[in-house]
Amino acid sequence: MSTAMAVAAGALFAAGTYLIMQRLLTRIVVGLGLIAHGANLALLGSGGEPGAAPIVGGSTGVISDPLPQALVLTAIVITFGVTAFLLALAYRSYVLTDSDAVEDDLEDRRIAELSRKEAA
Amino acid sequence: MTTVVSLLVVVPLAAVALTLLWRRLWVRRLISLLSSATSFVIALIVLFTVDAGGSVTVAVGGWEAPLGITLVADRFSALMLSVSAAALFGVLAFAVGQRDTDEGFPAFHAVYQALAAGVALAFLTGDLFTLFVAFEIMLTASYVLITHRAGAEQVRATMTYVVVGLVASGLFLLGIGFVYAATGTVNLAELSARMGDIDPAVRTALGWLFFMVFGIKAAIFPLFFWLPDSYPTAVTPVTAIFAGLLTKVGVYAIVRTQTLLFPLEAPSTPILLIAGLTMVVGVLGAISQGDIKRILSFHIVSQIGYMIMGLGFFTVAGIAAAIVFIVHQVIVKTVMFLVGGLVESASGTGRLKEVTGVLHRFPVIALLFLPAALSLAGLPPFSGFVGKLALIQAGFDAGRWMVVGVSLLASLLTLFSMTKIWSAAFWGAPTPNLRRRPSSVMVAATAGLVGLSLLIGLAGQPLIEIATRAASDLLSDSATASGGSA
Amino acid sequence: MTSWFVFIIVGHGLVAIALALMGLKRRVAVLLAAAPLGAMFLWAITATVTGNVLDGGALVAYLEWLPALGVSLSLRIDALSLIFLSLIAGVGLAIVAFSGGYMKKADPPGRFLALLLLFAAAMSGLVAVDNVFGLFVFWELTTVTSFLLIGYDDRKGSARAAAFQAMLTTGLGGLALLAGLVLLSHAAGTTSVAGIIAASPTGGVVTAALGLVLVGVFTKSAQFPFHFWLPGAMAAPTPVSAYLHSATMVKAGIFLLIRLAPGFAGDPIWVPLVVSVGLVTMVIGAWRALRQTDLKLLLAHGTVSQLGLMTALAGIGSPAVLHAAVAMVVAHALFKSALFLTMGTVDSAAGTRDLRLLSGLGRRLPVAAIAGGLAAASMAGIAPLFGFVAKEAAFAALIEDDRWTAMGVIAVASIATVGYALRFWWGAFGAKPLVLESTSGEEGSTRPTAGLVIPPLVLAAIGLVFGAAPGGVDRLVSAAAPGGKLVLWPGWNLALALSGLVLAAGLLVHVQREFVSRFQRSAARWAHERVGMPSTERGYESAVSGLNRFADRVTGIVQNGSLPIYLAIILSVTVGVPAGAWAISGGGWQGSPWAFSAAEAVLAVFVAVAAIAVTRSQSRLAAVLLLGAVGYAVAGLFVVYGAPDLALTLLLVETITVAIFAFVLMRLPRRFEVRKWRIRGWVRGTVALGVGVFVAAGTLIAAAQRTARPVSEQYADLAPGAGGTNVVNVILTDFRALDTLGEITVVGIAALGVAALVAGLRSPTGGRT
Amino acid sequence: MKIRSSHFLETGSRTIVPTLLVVSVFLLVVGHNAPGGGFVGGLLAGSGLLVVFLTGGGRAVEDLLPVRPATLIGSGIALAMTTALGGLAFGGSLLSSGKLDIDLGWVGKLEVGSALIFDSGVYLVVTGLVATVLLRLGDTEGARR
Repeated sequence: MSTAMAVAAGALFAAGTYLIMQRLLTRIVVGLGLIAHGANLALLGSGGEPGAAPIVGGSTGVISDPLPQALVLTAIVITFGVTAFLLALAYRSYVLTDSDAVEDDLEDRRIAELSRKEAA
Repeated sequence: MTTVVSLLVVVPLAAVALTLLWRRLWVRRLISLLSSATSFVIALIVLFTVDAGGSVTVAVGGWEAPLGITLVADRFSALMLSVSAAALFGVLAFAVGQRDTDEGFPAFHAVYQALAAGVALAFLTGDLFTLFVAFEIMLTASYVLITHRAGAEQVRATMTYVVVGLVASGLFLLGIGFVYAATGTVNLAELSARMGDIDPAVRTALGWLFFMVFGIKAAIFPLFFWLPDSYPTAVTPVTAIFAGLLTKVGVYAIVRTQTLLFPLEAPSTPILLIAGLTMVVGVLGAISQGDIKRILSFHIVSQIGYMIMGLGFFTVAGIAAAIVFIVHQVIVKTVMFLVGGLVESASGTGRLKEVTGVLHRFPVIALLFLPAALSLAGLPPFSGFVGKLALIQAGFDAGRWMVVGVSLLASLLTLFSMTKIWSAAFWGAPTPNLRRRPSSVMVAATAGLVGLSLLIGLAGQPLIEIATRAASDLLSDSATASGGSA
Repeated sequence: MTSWFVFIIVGHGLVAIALALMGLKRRVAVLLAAAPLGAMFLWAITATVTGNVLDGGALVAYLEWLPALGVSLSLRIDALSLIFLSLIAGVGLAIVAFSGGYMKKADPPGRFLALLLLFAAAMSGLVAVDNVFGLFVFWELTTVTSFLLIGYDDRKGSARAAAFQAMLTTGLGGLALLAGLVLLSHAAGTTSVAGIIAASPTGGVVTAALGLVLVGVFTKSAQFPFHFWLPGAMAAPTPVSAYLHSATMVKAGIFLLIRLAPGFAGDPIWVPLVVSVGLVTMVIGAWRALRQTDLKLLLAHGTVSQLGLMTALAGIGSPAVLHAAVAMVVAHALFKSALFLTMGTVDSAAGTRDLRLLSGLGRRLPVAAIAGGLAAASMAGIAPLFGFVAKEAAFAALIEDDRWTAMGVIAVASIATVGYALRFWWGAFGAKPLVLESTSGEEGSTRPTAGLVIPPLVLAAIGLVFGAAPGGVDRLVSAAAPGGKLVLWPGWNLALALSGLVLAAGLLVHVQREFVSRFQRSAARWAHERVGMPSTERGYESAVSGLNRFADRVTGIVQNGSLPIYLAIILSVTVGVPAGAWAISGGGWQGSPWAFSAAEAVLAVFVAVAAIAVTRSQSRLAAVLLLGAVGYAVAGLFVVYGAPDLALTLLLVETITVAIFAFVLMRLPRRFEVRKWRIRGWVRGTVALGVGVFVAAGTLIAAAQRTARPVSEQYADLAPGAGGTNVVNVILTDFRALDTLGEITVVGIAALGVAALVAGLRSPTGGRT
Repeated sequence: MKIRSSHFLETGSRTIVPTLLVVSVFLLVVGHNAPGGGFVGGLLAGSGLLVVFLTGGGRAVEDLLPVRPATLIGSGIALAMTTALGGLAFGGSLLSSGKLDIDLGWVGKLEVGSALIFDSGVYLVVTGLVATVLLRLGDTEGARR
């Protein structure tokens, strides 16, 4: 794993987590997309030093570790499906509430208010 | 036997495909019910075979580990498979009885069977990455189920659920990356052997990372907030199966990875601390709520603490107790939500202030609620008592009195909360909103699961024995792991 | 013999089920319910007569349940068990007979009688079982049945509240008991009750265990400071009060005390705690009983007081005193159930049980008056009733043991007992000049049915028989607790003198009731105003409301409902804990290469910069396009890492994702709404930075650990054999095809989800989709 | 939604779409030996659908698809399952691979590994996802199912 790769993965995670810690679902989806990229880079990098494409007889020299590649491929496609789902969710939210914001849980707010009143 | 074990994953997946290809609702129902019933029977066969003859390993595709993926049916996984199959079947029957669950949702059965497949795969897999895939199947199915017919409020709630779920998945993937980077394998058995070679500090950190990642799914303190906000919004069968199964899959993953990959020598104070806080904060949350499903959702959290406590002792007795407790919870939690659903479907509301006198109008619902509620509170002779007693004894054996005391306190508060529901909703003059008689299929499905819980309570000995054997398997696996040979 | 016992217990359950499910006629239901109780009564008599129980033996049977946890239902029925069994079955018969006449016509008796029978079964099990956990099981079953019975008139809020209170209080005790029993059995190395007593272990753990067990005992037997639930439980129908809350269930605690006393009375905590609690309870109960105007509450406080007496006696624990305690249990069960039932007769005849409104009922209800009179006399300790015999035995034993303090307190409290016994009879039946004679009850019935008057009369009469000829009972009592002798005429001695004194003083208390009640009122005022004496009832209430408030507080803070905060906590914990664990365990750091190639470095920097740029973008479209750019750059890194399949896949995925995004964005406002964050920016920034550092450092540290060769090295050699040369593809379709199968399931399900989410929505532009 | 017929796009799509579909199948078939496979193939086919959608709207996509997207997904999973079950049925273990040689006369011999069948399943499911998304999210006015 090279430092460059690690920093890229870290930056993706940092930006992703920064984006998801707020209310707009479209932004959250973008953030989750960044996190997924970050995880994929970390996983790919876990294979060690890069080499040639792992195709037998394709090229000479050391090939890259093919296992992380297969895992990443699986992860990419899963992320793709789930992202599509999330976008549909954002769309539904927008149609129903005119916003794609994730509001606070009403019941939780009620209890928090209650306890604040009791404390006062 | 390997074929039979494989069927546990194959049957529900085949049902996914078939229910999508057939358009008639009754055919879909039939396929779905058949699939779940078959899974239950197979799971029992596997359980008995494995308990008698030791674990069965399937090299999928004929590729031996660590090259290929293995499915491992040992006592722990077989037990979990059996009990979850029972819950899945019961809830499916309830859903079919409720009619409106699948009538307005063409893909319900496909998604439900996918959930079943994901759960089965999670229990069976001997491969860390396949565990990730299994979680994804299970979670994606759960995302779809929970958003079904979501109104504005539910969409909000589901967003919390989905986003937290995806964050957990991202972190899980990251953890797999770390593990592969450090060891060069994702096969659990191979990992167990290689874990001994890496720096203990890194190993500890990885252990905690996985504990927390699965802890999000298992809803431990302080990672559980998403659960009570999202579960209650779904339709009853969906909430019930989530409550019964999903968090327990998280606990399963915690127990499996902690024993196999990150074994401890002594009881873990941090884990017990988490357990205690989970129990107490969860049950306090339940006390503050006024809606049956929300109350029950907080109890899910609280009860997870008991399971984590059993793990935290890190003794055969402790882990065996945790396993017994998980089995009990899968059934009882499912039942509680189904009963809550019966109240809701009879009255149109689950708010304690808006419904009273269920006992007089629909005594059968009361009769189903009572044993389940008492079981949840750990009262004898119900299944919860067996689990609780096993945990308490294990705790005293391990010399961890403090957390045992906390667990007793939490179970008193659970009793408080259950009594509150009973005296508010079941007693009193019946409210006029108690109009709709629940269908007999719904009642029968609930009753079947209640019966299972009673059975665990009254004939718990075999369960405890299997759980004890399972626990000593888990700990001896970890012993070989620390010894460095697979 | 014991197998018959088991059959009868099971019979209780079966009959209960039948009663609950079949809508039987009142008479049939009563007869059916009486059957198992009668059988149990006969069994108890037979077992006493035929076995060696009277010689201190026991009937033993081994019944397994959960041997792995040391839980069994093994039976060990000795004389003490038989005494309790006879009481449970015998009083139970009277109660069932009474219930038939007492319960309102509109109320089908099935459910009520079923609950009574379940209770009787649980209680019988409790006294017969010889396993601490078995004992606990039955103990809790009595709690649950008691809860359901107290709340039987559940349409009344007061009944619900009282049931709740009783459940919570005894539930608390039950858990303490469980913990105590686990500790005791650990200390003794056995879960058999008899075995534990025989081993009678000592030490700090045992003392703690006993403390816990005693909490259970005190809650169950309504001892100070848990005594408040018992008067509350009077919300239950009268037969329940008579049966559970005076004759049997509340004595479960006393039973356990008498059981344990021979083994543990020597423990440092035992005598001081049990005796003082018992005496305090006795005094408080007596004091309150004297103040009541409701006959039922009078009896309830009287019960509290008497339970205190029995507790104190069991606490002293010497053989003679224990012997007296057992006799007291029998006497109390007989007279108190008779009193309750009499009170029930009065209540149903007059429509009230307020002694200020009752007058002259003695003439209208002569049989009830006789029954009540006998029972009250027994309670007051008047010869030749059994209450006198038992009390004499207690006085004599206390004097013999030099327990003068206890003796004094008991004597004073007994004066009050005499006072409230008289008050009860006078209140229920006496003619009061200033009160209109109670002529007719609510239903206008002039004469109560035989079912209402016979049962209390029988119970009271048995008290008379036992008192007149205590020899027979004494054989059983002495077998249960050898150490004394029950006699009607003890001869002239100090105990007798004391009894006489107590009676006289009690009579005075009754005659001077106006003065006493004035004194009590002013004392209460003084206690309330000057001392601010806390009341335990209020303690319970403030505990419950405090708990509710505390729960709201904690939940309000923890469960704040905000997704951003949840995520911030989840991320910090998930990342922070492992990082902290690594640091504490002294993890080290090794260097790693900056980059393997220039292309890699450039692309990595581009990815990082673009990622950060995404967070700054103010419009949705810009954010999405930047995300796409990041995706393409990542695909570039894939190429650098020798992963053409991945790169190809990612390129296509990114393209299609951007398109989908575009579809959705078309319908959303172009720019992000400005919303108030619940989290301050710097907190988000810090968490994000922390996560980023964790990921970057973690990947490097983990990679530095690698010593073993990856398992994947063989794939390249095996792939051609598996039919392909593209190793990644062979892995996906062959070596790890299961992952792929799972993955397409995910994709398929996600697609179904998209369809379900959009289906049935009215789109913002108007058309229905 | 649909981008109103830009002449360029429409004529372009008439040539591009068939090409994309052919290439996607090609990638699927060669995937075992060269970069490609079910995922890439499916995604490429999906891109083809995307182009169709952009030029012809949801209706055009529906006309192009022989079956509902759900059926596409169902049959994809079913196809992948057959290899899984095939392995079980022929005495091997779950998902064990096999080979089938088909003599196509003058065309030559086609070696159909079970892996190809499996990958075709993947192809169908991925295409199904893209189709669903296009029909549901992309075209809320035109989609009928």
